Amino acid sequence: MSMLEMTEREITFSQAINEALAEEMRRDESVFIIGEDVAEAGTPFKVLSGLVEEFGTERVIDSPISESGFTGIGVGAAMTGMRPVVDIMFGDFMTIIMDQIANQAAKIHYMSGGKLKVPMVVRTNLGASRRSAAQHSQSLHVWLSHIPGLKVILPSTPYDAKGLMKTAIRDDNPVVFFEDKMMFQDKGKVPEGDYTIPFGVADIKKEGTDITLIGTSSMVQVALEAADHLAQIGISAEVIDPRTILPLDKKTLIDSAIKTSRAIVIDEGYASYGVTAEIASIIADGAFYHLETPVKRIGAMDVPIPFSPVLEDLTIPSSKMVVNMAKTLCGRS
Amino acid sequence: MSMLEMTEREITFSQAINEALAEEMRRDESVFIIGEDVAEAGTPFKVLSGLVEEFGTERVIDSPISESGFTGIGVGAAMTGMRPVVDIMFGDFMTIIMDQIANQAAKIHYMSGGKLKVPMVVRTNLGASRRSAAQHSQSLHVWLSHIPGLKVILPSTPYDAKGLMKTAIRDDNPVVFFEDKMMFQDKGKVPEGDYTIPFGVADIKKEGTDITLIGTSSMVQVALEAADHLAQIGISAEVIDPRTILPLDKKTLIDSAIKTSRAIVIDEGYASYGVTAEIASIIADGAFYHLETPVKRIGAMDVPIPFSPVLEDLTIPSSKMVVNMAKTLCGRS
Amino acid sequence: MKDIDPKTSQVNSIEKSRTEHEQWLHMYRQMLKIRKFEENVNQLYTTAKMPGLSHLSIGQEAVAVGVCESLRSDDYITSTHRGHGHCLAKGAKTNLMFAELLGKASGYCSGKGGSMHIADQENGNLGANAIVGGSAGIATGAALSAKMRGTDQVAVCFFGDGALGQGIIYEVMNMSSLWKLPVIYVCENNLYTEYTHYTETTAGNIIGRAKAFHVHAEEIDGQDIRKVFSTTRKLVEKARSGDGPSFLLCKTYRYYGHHVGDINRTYYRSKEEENEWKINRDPLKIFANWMINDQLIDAPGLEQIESDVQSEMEDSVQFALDAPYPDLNEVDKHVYA
Amino acid sequence: MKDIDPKTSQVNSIEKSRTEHEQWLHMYRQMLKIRKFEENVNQLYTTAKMPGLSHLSIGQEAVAVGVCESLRSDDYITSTHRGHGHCLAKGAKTNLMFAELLGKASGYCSGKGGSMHIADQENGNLGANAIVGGSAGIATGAALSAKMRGTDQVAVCFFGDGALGQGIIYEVMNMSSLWKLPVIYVCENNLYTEYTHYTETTAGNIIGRAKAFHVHAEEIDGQDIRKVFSTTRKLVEKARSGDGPSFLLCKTYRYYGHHVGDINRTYYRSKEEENEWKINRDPLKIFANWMINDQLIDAPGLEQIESDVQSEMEDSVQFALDAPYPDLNEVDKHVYA
Ligand SMILES: Cc1ncc(C[n+]2csc(CCOP(=O)(O)OP(=O)(O)O)c2C)c(N)n1
Ligand SMILES: Cc1ncc(C[n+]2csc(CCOP(=O)(O)OP(=O)(O)O)c2C)c(N)n1
Ligand SMILES: [Mg+2]
Ligand SMILES: [Mg+2]
Repeated sequence: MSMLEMTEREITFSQAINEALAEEMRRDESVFIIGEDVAEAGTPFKVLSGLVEEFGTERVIDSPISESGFTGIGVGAAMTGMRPVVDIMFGDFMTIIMDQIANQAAKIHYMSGGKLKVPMVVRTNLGASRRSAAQHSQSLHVWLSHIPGLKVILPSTPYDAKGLMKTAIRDDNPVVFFEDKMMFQDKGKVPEGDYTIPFGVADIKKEGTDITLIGTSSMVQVALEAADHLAQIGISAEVIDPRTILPLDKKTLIDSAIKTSRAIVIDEGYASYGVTAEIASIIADGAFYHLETPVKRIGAMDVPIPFSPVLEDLTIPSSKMVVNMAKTLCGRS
Repeated sequence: MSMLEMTEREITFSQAINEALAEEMRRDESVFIIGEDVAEAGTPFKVLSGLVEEFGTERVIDSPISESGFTGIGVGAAMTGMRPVVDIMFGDFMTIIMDQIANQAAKIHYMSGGKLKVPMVVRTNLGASRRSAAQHSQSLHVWLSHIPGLKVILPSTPYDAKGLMKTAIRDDNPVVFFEDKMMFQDKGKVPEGDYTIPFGVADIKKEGTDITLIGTSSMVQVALEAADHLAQIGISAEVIDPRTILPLDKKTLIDSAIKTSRAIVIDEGYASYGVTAEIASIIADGAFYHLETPVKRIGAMDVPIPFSPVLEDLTIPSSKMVVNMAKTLCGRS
Repeated sequence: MKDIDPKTSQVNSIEKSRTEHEQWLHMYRQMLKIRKFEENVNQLYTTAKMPGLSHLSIGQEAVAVGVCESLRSDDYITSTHRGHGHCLAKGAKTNLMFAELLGKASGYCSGKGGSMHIADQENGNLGANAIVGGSAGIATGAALSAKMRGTDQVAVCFFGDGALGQGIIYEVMNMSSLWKLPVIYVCENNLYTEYTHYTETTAGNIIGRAKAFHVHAEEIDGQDIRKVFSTTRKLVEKARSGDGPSFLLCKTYRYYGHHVGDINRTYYRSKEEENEWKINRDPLKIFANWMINDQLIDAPGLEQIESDVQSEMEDSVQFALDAPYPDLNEVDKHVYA
Repeated sequence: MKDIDPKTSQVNSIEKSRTEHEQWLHMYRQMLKIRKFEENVNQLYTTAKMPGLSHLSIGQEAVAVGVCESLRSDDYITSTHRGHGHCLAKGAKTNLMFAELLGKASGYCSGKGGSMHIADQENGNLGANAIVGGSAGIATGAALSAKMRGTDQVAVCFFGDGALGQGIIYEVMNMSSLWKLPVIYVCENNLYTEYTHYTETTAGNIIGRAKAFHVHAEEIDGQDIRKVFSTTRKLVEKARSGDGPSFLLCKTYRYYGHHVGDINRTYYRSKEEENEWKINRDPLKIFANWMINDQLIDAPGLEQIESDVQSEMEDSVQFALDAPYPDLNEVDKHVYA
């Protein structure tokens, strides 16, 4: 994190991603972007604005609405010398590209005995609360995390977003990069120029001693808010962001739980069979002899995400839920 | 299980499925089958042999190789008065139908505020060890289990297969039914005629006191074999088969772990972010104050499944692995 | 509608009958309702009274109404993210539609679906869909179901030019052709897929794609309701009589942005182009002019319809604004049937 | 091959030159190698020496060889579950292929891929694929890559008639047409998709499907290697010169079952049909007869090739049988690059 101190510049999450892509595209001719409305429109969230002006329509390619087809094209291009960044407009459309990503991209290196490789990034998003209803609000990252051969990245700050995106593009494997739709306007300090963040290294966003809060993506913010509240009542929470869930930095998570003896895992995917299950069971195993209380999980409610705001809000993990659960675990309720 | 005592007839797992389908198709005109080579060929595993002869090509429909398309057709037919059984030749092709199953079938009832429903069964398979390599050997059932609105069924015996299939067909929701490819020739007692098995009710396949072994699908057999070995060295293992993992009978699992104070979860999906994570974390939480040792998980090795027999065998959970782990947990290694 | 002899598939032969006269007026009213409905939706959005976004079909009214008026109420449709017009044209009530768009309990889906998932089972609307091409299988399956159940229902699948990019469209056209299913694929080519002109994403010949699967295909002016209506009636007849699927390509235009928030559009299309369609190819104007020329209605008659529709919309909006949100315990109901 | 003037796209014009003569002989040898290779695969299966199943392409040799001989070794192909022929024709060695099929460490993929995933990067074979239609995107992406990198490489996507059911084929044809990518879609219509005749699963007109996307399309007799070779050369030329994709439909037949275990086939096709193809439309016979008639070779010459190939196969099989299995610690290598 020493870079952080070197800069005072604040930019948005969205700008951080844009900058990472621009710098990588300048550095390496083989990097290109393909997806729907990525060029002049710069995607619906405008994250890619300006890239087509610099790199042209040859390297920022507007595709038809053919996610399966152009993800496959990404795989083939990656196998033959290019480094595609495949843009999938909503994470909910993972459903459409699962074959190309899980049966093709993830397995080609292994199936070929190491001869072929697929250096490709799939850039997509997750997160609810935009009143976009059941097919545009899901966080399906656990599906990808289940597939050996893939890497799955969940940045939670502009700084991490830039560094992790650069690492993703330079990685020789298929990487799925999930950005939270609600974080695009979040601001943070981001150095100009080049830096990378290694995969598989969790970041302790806040140190603490009484309980470990593990959050992913925008749930890091939820965990930090909860930690603030908890601090006010004398509970010292440690907040950890795994940053990448495949590979997962198990050691940092377990060590923290051993230190604090309590843990809550918060992720915006559905609770059942979700990311929280893996992380909780790793901690429950690795810190078994040090835990005072069971490891608890908070995920999205197991319902198709409802449109109505009053209902949708109930389905998303909140800092209040985290605070209440932490208080219970710490015997304060 | 009283039915079991009423019959001496033994049939194969494959025949049990066939019989369930035939009986349901006789009972209810709205039940039909659609899939690749389901009619005259009776599928590559011959599970559906004879059905087209009885029910005709109008109700046992050979489709083009268009899994996404004909799963969608199943959804539409289910919404409008039919009860399709959609046959997906290999569970690995879940990749291709995820949108129709997870974004459409699973959500339609909820999104319509309960007005529309999708009474559809997706019949498919899981399991490795057929030397079929990375794209024909996966056990991807956890993906479906993560999606609210679906039900996910994993029968482990011919008896369960027949009863659960009948329940699946009569259920008003989309149900994904996974059969292990290696179990089709397994024999067991199966009553003639009608019976159903409720979803969400685990079956204690063997009682025991020292350790709980939870197995799914063909891993139940692995667990039972391990239990036999363990019995020989004086360790009494309880073997539980959840039979359906969505809904999941949490209480039976937790109660058993409370009783035995130790648990191992065995499932043939990939270990990471797999079914074992959910079940282990539920037990680690629910039985927290009763566990002597951490809950352990055994899944497929996190690698694309290799073709070479010497390698493939290493990736699949075996009774030997279970025995060794159980001995360690029971302080006997 | 039911009064019209179903064997008469040409508009000309039924023109000027009393029933027909009423039907034309009804169709005009329906088109106007769509327009006014969506103007109100836009208003609700800009005044921050509607949650989320929504996609307006203003400019495309003739397709929705021309197609749905060719159907019986027990025929099926599947719709898209741009689905208010289809829903309304298939018989839905505007008050319950507004309620759904505002996430209210009395909405068509109890507020759980919203604009992109509005469904109206009673009138055969199997639902809008937020996955481009996502309903192609559903419509085809409804047609298979109708055939298996031995009814003579027909299913219509609405989709945009963008959905031509989704492979599932071709998969299901192949099957509906093989099995002669009563389904009509209605492609509304409004020239854009979000912010990209369809010619940049669509190679070759659109109706040729359907024809290659031996799906009967026609291309028409989607701004002329008479053309849409007469062509669809013919295709519906064909489907109903067991003669298999068809593909209807309607050239049309959306006047507003891709969604209500898409205000600055000049980077992907010109004001001139927008004005050309609004001024010279407006489906309501074209229809009204024809009716006036043919003396089916006069100017005061049109004004009367306009004011009727206007007040229906005001009432409907008010109904929706006043309606309560769902009970919070609704949140985990209806996950399973 | 390299000696032949690439601008000469018609076989006739190059017939009878010395180089060409050698090439025909080479092509015959390649076809025979495929046949003998697969006869041995079948033998290895029936004697329980090969793990799993495998799909034989015997009967389809002219397509694999005719297409691959039109390519440079740095051109790409993607292949299918029935891919031994493509692999061999693109330049792979039979001993390393057998080793892969037996799961041995010296196989092309260190035994990790097996028959359905065999790949040979050095010769541009990006791999067989066990997902029907699964490589359509990969081939198209390789073509995009060639174009972006400014090479004049071409990519060929082999697939069966069954893959016409997969929507991704249409998605990528649309894109390759829009972007004029150097890719050739070679559809081997061997009349069956597993156990179902293609007419039961394929509506309309196959090459019409490609043409609708403005992809140049031709249909030929896949049993006549001269036809396959001359047509492919023309299409490769077209692709290489920047003139975009094509679709080549080859009518052919597999003599054996869908896979080696598919012995009783009469419920889906007749012995008469099989014999008709084997006797009257065998690609090796047709080729040999033509060469003999045109005095490119005589009977002893053919026998010589046969015995050469035979002994190569024996050596190769023996090599594979003798080869060691992978080290057990290979199992979790190569998950990540
Ligand atoms: C599978 C999928 N991909 C992308 C999107 C995002 N998206 C929503 S509408 C749209 C454009 C659709 O264009 P078209 O089909 O022409 O319909 P129109 O909006 O013009 O009515 C896109 C890309 C989506 N909803 N689903
Ligand atoms: C997506 C997918 N669906 C089904 C299968 C099972 N399967 C393997 S080969 C095959 C038939 C393929 O037919 P075709 O494409 O004509 O090739 P052929 O076997 O005739 O060479 C099927 C259905 C598969 N491998 N992938
Ligand atoms: Mg459009
Ligand atoms: Mg075939």
